[in-house]
Amino acid sequence: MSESGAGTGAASHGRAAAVLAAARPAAPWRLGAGFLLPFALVVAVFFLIPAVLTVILSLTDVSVATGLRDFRWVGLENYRRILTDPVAGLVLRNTLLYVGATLTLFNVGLALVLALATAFLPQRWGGFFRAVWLLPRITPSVVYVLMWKYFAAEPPYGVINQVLAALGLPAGGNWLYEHPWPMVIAINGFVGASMGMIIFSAAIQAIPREQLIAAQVDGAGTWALVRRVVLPQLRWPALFVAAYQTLSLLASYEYILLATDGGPGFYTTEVWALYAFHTALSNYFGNAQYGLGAALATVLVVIGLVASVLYLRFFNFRQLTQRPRIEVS
Amino acid sequence: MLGSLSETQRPARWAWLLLVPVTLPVLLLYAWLLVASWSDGMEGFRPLGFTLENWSFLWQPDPFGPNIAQLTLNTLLFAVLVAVGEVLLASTAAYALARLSVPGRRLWLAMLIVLHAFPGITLLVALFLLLRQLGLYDTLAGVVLAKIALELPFHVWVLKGFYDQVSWDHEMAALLDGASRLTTWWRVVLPIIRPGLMASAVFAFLSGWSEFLLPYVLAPGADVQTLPVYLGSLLSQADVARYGTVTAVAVFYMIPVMLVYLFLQRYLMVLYTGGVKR
Amino acid sequence: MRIRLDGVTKRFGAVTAVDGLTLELEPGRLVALLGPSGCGKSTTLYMLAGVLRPTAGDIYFDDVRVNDVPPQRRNVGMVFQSYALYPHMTVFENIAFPLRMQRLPEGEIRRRVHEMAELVRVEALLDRRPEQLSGGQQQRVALARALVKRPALLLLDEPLSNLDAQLRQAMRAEIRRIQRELGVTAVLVTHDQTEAMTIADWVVVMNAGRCVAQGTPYELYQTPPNRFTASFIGHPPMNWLQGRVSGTRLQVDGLPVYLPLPAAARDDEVAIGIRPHHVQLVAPGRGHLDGRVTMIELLGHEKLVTVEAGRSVASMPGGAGDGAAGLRLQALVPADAAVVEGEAVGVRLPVSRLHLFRLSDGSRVALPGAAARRPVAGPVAAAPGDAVADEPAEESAGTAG
Amino acid sequence: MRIRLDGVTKRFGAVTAVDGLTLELEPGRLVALLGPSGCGKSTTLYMLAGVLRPTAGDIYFDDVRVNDVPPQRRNVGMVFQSYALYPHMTVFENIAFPLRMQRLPEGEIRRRVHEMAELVRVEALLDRRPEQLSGGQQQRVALARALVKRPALLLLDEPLSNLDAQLRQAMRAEIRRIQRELGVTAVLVTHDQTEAMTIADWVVVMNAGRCVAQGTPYELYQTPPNRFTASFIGHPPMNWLQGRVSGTRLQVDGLPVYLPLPAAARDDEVAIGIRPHHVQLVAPGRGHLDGRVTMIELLGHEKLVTVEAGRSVASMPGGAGDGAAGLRLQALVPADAAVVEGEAVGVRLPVSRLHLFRLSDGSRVALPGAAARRPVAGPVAAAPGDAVADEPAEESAGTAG
Amino acid sequence: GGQGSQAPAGDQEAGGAGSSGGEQGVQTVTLRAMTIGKPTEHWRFDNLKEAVERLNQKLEQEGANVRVQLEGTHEDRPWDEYKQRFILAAEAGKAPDIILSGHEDVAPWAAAGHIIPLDEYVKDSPVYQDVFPTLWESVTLDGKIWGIPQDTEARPLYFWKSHLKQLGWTDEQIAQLPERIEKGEFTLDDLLDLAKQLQDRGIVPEGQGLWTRPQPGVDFYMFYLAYGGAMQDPETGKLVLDKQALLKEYQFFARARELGVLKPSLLGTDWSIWHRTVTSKQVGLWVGGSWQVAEWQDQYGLSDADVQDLGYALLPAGEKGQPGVTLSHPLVYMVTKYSQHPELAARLILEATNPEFNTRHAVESNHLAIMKSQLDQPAYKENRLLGDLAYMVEYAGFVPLHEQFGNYDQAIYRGLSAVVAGQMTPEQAVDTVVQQLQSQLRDEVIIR
Ligand SMILES: Nc1ncnc2c1ncn2[C@@H]1O[C@H](COP(=O)(O)OP(=O)(O)OP(=O)(O)O)[C@@H](O)[C@H]1O
Ligand SMILES: Nc1ncnc2c1ncn2[C@@H]1O[C@H](COP(=O)(O)OP(=O)(O)OP(=O)(O)O)[C@@H](O)[C@H]1O
Ligand SMILES: [Mg+2]
Ligand SMILES: [Mg+2]
Repeated sequence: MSESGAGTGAASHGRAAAVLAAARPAAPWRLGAGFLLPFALVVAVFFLIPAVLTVILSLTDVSVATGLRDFRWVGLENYRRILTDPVAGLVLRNTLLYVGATLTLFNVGLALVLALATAFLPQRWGGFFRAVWLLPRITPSVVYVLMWKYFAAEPPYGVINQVLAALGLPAGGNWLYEHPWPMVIAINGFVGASMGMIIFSAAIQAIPREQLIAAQVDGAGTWALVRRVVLPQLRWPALFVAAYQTLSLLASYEYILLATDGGPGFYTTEVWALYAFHTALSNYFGNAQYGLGAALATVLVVIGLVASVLYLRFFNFRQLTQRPRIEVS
Repeated sequence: MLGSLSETQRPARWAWLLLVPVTLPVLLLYAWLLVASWSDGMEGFRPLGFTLENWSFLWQPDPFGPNIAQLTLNTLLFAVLVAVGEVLLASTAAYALARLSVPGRRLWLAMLIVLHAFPGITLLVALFLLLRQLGLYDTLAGVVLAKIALELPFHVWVLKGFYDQVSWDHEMAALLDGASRLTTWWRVVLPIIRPGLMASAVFAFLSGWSEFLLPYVLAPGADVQTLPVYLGSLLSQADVARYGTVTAVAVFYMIPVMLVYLFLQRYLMVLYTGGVKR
Repeated sequence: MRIRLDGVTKRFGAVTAVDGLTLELEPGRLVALLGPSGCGKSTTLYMLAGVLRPTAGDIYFDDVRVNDVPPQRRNVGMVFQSYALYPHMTVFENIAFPLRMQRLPEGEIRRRVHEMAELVRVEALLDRRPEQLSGGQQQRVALARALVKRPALLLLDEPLSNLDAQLRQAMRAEIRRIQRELGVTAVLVTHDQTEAMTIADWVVVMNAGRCVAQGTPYELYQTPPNRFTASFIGHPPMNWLQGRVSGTRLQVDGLPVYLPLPAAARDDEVAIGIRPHHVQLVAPGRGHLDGRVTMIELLGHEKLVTVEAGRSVASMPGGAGDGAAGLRLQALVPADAAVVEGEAVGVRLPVSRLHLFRLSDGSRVALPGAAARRPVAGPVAAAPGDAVADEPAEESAGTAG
Repeated sequence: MRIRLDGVTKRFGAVTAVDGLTLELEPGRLVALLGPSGCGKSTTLYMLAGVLRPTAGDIYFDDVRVNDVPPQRRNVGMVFQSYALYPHMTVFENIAFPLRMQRLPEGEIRRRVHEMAELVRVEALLDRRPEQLSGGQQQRVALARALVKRPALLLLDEPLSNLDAQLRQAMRAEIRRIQRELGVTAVLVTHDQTEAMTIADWVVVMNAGRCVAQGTPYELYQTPPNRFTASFIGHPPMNWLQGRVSGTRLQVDGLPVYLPLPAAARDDEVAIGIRPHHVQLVAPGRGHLDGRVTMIELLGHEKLVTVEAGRSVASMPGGAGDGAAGLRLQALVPADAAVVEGEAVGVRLPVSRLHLFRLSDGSRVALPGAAARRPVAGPVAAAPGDAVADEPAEESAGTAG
Repeated sequence: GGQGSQAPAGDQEAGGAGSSGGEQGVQTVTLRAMTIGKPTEHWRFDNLKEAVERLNQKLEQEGANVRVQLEGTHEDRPWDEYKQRFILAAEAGKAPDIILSGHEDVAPWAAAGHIIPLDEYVKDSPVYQDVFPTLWESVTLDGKIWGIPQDTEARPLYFWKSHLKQLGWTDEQIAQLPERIEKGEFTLDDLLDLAKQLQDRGIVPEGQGLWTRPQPGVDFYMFYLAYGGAMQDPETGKLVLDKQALLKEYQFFARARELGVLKPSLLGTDWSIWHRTVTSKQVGLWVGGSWQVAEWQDQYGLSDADVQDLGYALLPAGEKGQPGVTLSHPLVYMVTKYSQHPELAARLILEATNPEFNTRHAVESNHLAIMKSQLDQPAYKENRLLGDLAYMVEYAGFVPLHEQFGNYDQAIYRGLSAVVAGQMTPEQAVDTVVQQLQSQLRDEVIIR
């Protein structure tokens, strides 16, 4: 190919042709592969394989007592145990309540409100509020829950009751005991809101200014601007935050463990992940049953899977992942 | 930013009215924490007495406890490694998934979500089996890689969203200007999505900063015992916890993170626009 | 709506984009804002839209001061230079947006969007998203969006810059028609003078943030009030010479002759402008100066001939050395005129077509009778050439000195 | 570089943006791509740039097939319709970027950037970021960025659309100069025909993704090979009539007369085009048809007069009902011609200025002698009107029927 | 051996013990240990450390050509993480030689093969005779000894003497209460009465007459035991649930709640608030840990006078005539299978197990003696509390050594929470617990 180019063209043309010819049809996959490979490797090895392993382990009776060598295949025994467990239903209901309420009220709802409201403030104040909301996330969970416990505590320790009393309102007892669900949801929600807030804020920032101005000129007030121009462009972040947080919430138990430990009373705030922790993984007394834990986790994954598929449908995943527009490179 | 769209826009009073009440609880929580770290005990907001005792861990290291400075350094190292690793891998992968024609893009993205459904704690044993097999058990590298892997899906998704916002014309222009796709990514696309990178980095750093289970359990011998490990230990046997110290250590622990955030905040919210009609 | 700008200034940090602009726009008029790139046109529109707030000065809509009224309460329609379409909406939704903001019934919205889409010829694209449109298609959608709500004030920032001539003409007519029909005041920013001339009732010429001239298109074209306007308006742009006026005599630097003026003016140094289509090419030696054709550009049915007089002309007494050294003139002649590059030609400058501006401040030297409107007798289809034929009589060139 | 497109097709899903385009661009030429909005011009450029890959067909640079060569190896400079300036870089860095990619020494980069910035007159803006520039300033920076690296192929997608006439002319000349100097092949997309006509060596007219005509600007203007080209090129656009040819006779629908043709053509239904500046306005009753002036648009030194013949003309035998019902013609006359809206006028259609196209396929009906190049005698400055004066002799109108 | 060992580094790590050249011909063996506890419990590690010297002296005397050195950590961690870490290290072959943990871990760890039986090292040692036999029981599984007790504690019933005085009790009556409980003259029902009286007299607020710990823990089994419940079948080693005893336990709590001496929100109260309430004499009677007294003094300002005012006893039995009960949870040292020098490790532990060392640990951290000879230690005797509590070891029961005890515990605790919160009647709660145990443990539990 380069021969013909050099033969026919003038000297300079020949050179250009040679350059072009030397540029062998580029392998478009090369950069993609290079970019994906380290990532794929890390994820596959350190996440995918363990995930698959976990599913496999769920079919065994592996536990501390069996060690990681002497376990037996027990088929679906672990799943049978879950199915016959009289509290599984209750725990599942709790889980749905917990995930649903925390997600809608805080992780997506409040996050959006915060992102929007801070966007409407001067840069400096917006930053201030966002920083404040980031605090719960950077606070060690034990400390964070400790603060809540002090907030919820009965008089004279509890802050909420103290504030209520100062306002002349009737003070109650221990809020964690008397209103376990609102408290559990708030405790998780105040941490969860910051992620959505940051992501939504950045996404709002990315909308070209002129577009927003155009909307104002078109007659859009604040609300219309938000609803019709800003929110629709937050679809990807919203899908992402909703899906991701659903899964995070499904798998999370730490704050509940610390706050109510599933109580008060009979599994009142016990969620699936915490139940898994309690029945299979907590090592306080004796034997952690990894196999059963894996089975409980797998059930959680299945729930998460169903939720994800619904999300992807709902947000029109196909449309959100459009074809690249640069075709040669 | 939305507030200053049009210069004639009146300041958004509703935003204040909304933000102040919902933020108040958080402010109160942390005000309480601050006060508590300097007092003997608390009854509601009322300190029961001022004391420096809680902070004594700074100048009077617990002879049996770990060295705070060393822990802080370890934590920093771990968090930085994790943040750098995550942002690096995620920014490349997300670019490939968002902008390059790689086979199975959608599949990858969907898979990443599904993976996240596994609660971390249940993966511990499997992760252990793997690390042991790879000879990475009890190494800093092993823990960092494991941590990175567990969080990569998150960052890939976040960054993909940002890449999607970049105008194709910018990329095309750079290619035409003689930049390779790699250079284009590095010199043109990355700077444009800098807020996204920063957001990602903040999250990665924060999460690295507060991680303790992985290093503790998977690298028992390596020098990666971190501040949260210490903090956790203060509360381990909760019935004997020294809550005053806990609050003080917590405040101490959060200071650097706050600084990092405030530093990054400047970049976090500045997005480059203009230069293209869209 | 009557719009008044009173000493409006807009600064961005150290940059002054608009500088003490005072203007009054009559209701129902279509006003064109002309000016070089970066002179503050878009900034002015943004202030009218309420997006930018004047740093100083006031803006009145019908005598109401609107400095602080936000855009959404101004009932303004705007086409942005960058289109600013909503990327997440289809073309239909983009156009429908302003109507939805007015909470019109769905049927009404449909009807008006379709009507508008047809008008700007994007009816086949209603389901596409902006990213799937060509530049011109995007611009038309932006136009539709601005017009559909029948605003009280229409702001158009280069609304047609990406359209081909035909489409442009059609759109222009549509804009004009809609604007007339609705009786809205409209401000059009354009770099295209033809556009400005064709559809504007009033033209405002800006430079460096200030208004340097305003008037009807015809006035500004025929009797530009200052040198900037003269050089800015008219295409191809005027040729410029230097000279001096004394009484009724005009001495052009580099020309061996005096030109007689129809009326006396104050003695002064002047800049002399003449439009290319008033420059006549004649046989060498038969014009005011001789030169050589150095470039020919075809412009459809005419061509632009560049003649350099330069050194080929014998050095003249009284001629300023500079001007004489490289005199360069452009003439617009019919496309089929037989001129060839390199050919020697004579150039004639009809004195009635000359525009004189004082060198000191650029203001026009008013000469009664010069470049005034002349009735045309006989068959109406008098070609520009006719004027030339009429004029030699007026010119009695005398030898300079 | 010699560029060849061979049956290039580009589809976006269901939309075919470019449809079997075959072209050959000579090295060193500046080729203008003209066509209505959405006809595939930008898409063609993108394929030349290597950003889009043809769905079918091949692109050759100097006989090397480059379908798969990535943009960065093509040494192409491009001005994007959307500018695509790097928002995070200053103007300086934007312009310097291509040079940095070539790893030139810093001093050299500085020098060339400043040189280029001066050329496009943004030297004062080098430290600003794109968002702080006006539209035209952005466009100039984009131009500088494309030119600075002295590419082998220059692609310009409406590079001047946001500039005022003067600047535009200057830029145009610069582009031309640089392009000539470097000997690069250049492809210019523009909607501005004057631009295309002025600087292009070769014009390609596209419609709906296909090339419908190509040639030198003069050829395309003078003898458009098909109806689409005829109607697209020339500004203001041609007037269109319908009629039929039989031998040497042309019957125009709606006209009571036959027009004699200089040579015989195959009998056929034809579309008849005539450019507005060839339409002559005469006293009522003295032309081929009578009408009334319905609109006058001022275009600088000329004005565009719209005449509607419509029903005021007596119904004619042989005239197609439609054409007769609302005949509408535009004439370009000097700005100072005394025409008033509402006035009755006569219209004359010089037969040598008519363009005939077969209705069936739009192809030109070639008539030796019609609209050919004519030498101009006497003073060079012959006005278009001259032609009219020459012609009445050629026209012997007979009563139709 | 020559100058320096030729053992490859991998071996050192894998074995958890390395050696380095010492004097000519003498090898130094590095043993590693993992211990857990609060800072006050540092002797768990430091006793081992100091025992190194003793051991080395003996080794020298014996003319052995090895010497020992110790590495390791004493950590203050949540138990589950600590154990998780050990287990994984063990699975990776990187376990230390010595691990300290709760005695209940003997069961799973022995089953998994992480630890080795110590009979051959222990049985001949004088230590074997000295340690209370019940404690050996707590580490005996399948007839083998798997660990060496490190400490133990009592979980007494606390009360304020001054409170009782306010009720009109004489000093003598107060002083006799522990004994009456020990002998079974004072039952749980009496306890309820007493709590009620304290409340009714306004000595303590409503709902604070009788408290237990606010979080899960072994304390609650004392009530079960008090009603004659059993937790393990001595023959099969299976877990046992005595429905009757459980019902009685639950009914007791239901009564307490109904009487208003135990507030329904008790379970879940934050520890620090619990401590503060307890130490401010706002609670009448409560079950706590012996080790807590030190902390009350240290953290919650409990004065010496208050300590004097503090009374403690066994938990009363459910029925008259039965002895009082208490539970303890001994911590034990175990030697891992991965130790290359199990004998040295075992000897080191035994060295560390001496009256002097254990006493200083007991005194500093308020734990009870594990050896008879400790009771004669001056330091031990001086400590009134420990002295007073010492007798309890003999009454102490232990939680069973069973792999599934965690689940067993969870079900029972949840049942109790349901009762305390008033969500279920005792009967319902017992039914639920039974169902759950059957589902979770199947034939690993015997329901009686
Ligand atoms: N990504 C896309 N998806 C679908 N259709 C597209 C896409 N890009 C362009 N098109 C369509 O392809 C056709 C050609 O587009 P192109 O941008 O090449 O037009 P153009 O000739 O440059 O027009 P203009 O002068 O208005 O810029 C248009 O009809 C456009 O709507
Ligand atoms: N945000 C800004 N910061 C600094 N300077 C700015 C900013 N916006 C505009 N300018 C400057 O103000 C001047 C006026 O800008 P404007 O956009 O009004 O020009 P324009 O007349 O619309 O030009 P064009 O025809 O090129 O679009 C320009 O010199 C521009 O560089
Ligand atoms: Mg502008
Ligand atoms: Mg285009």
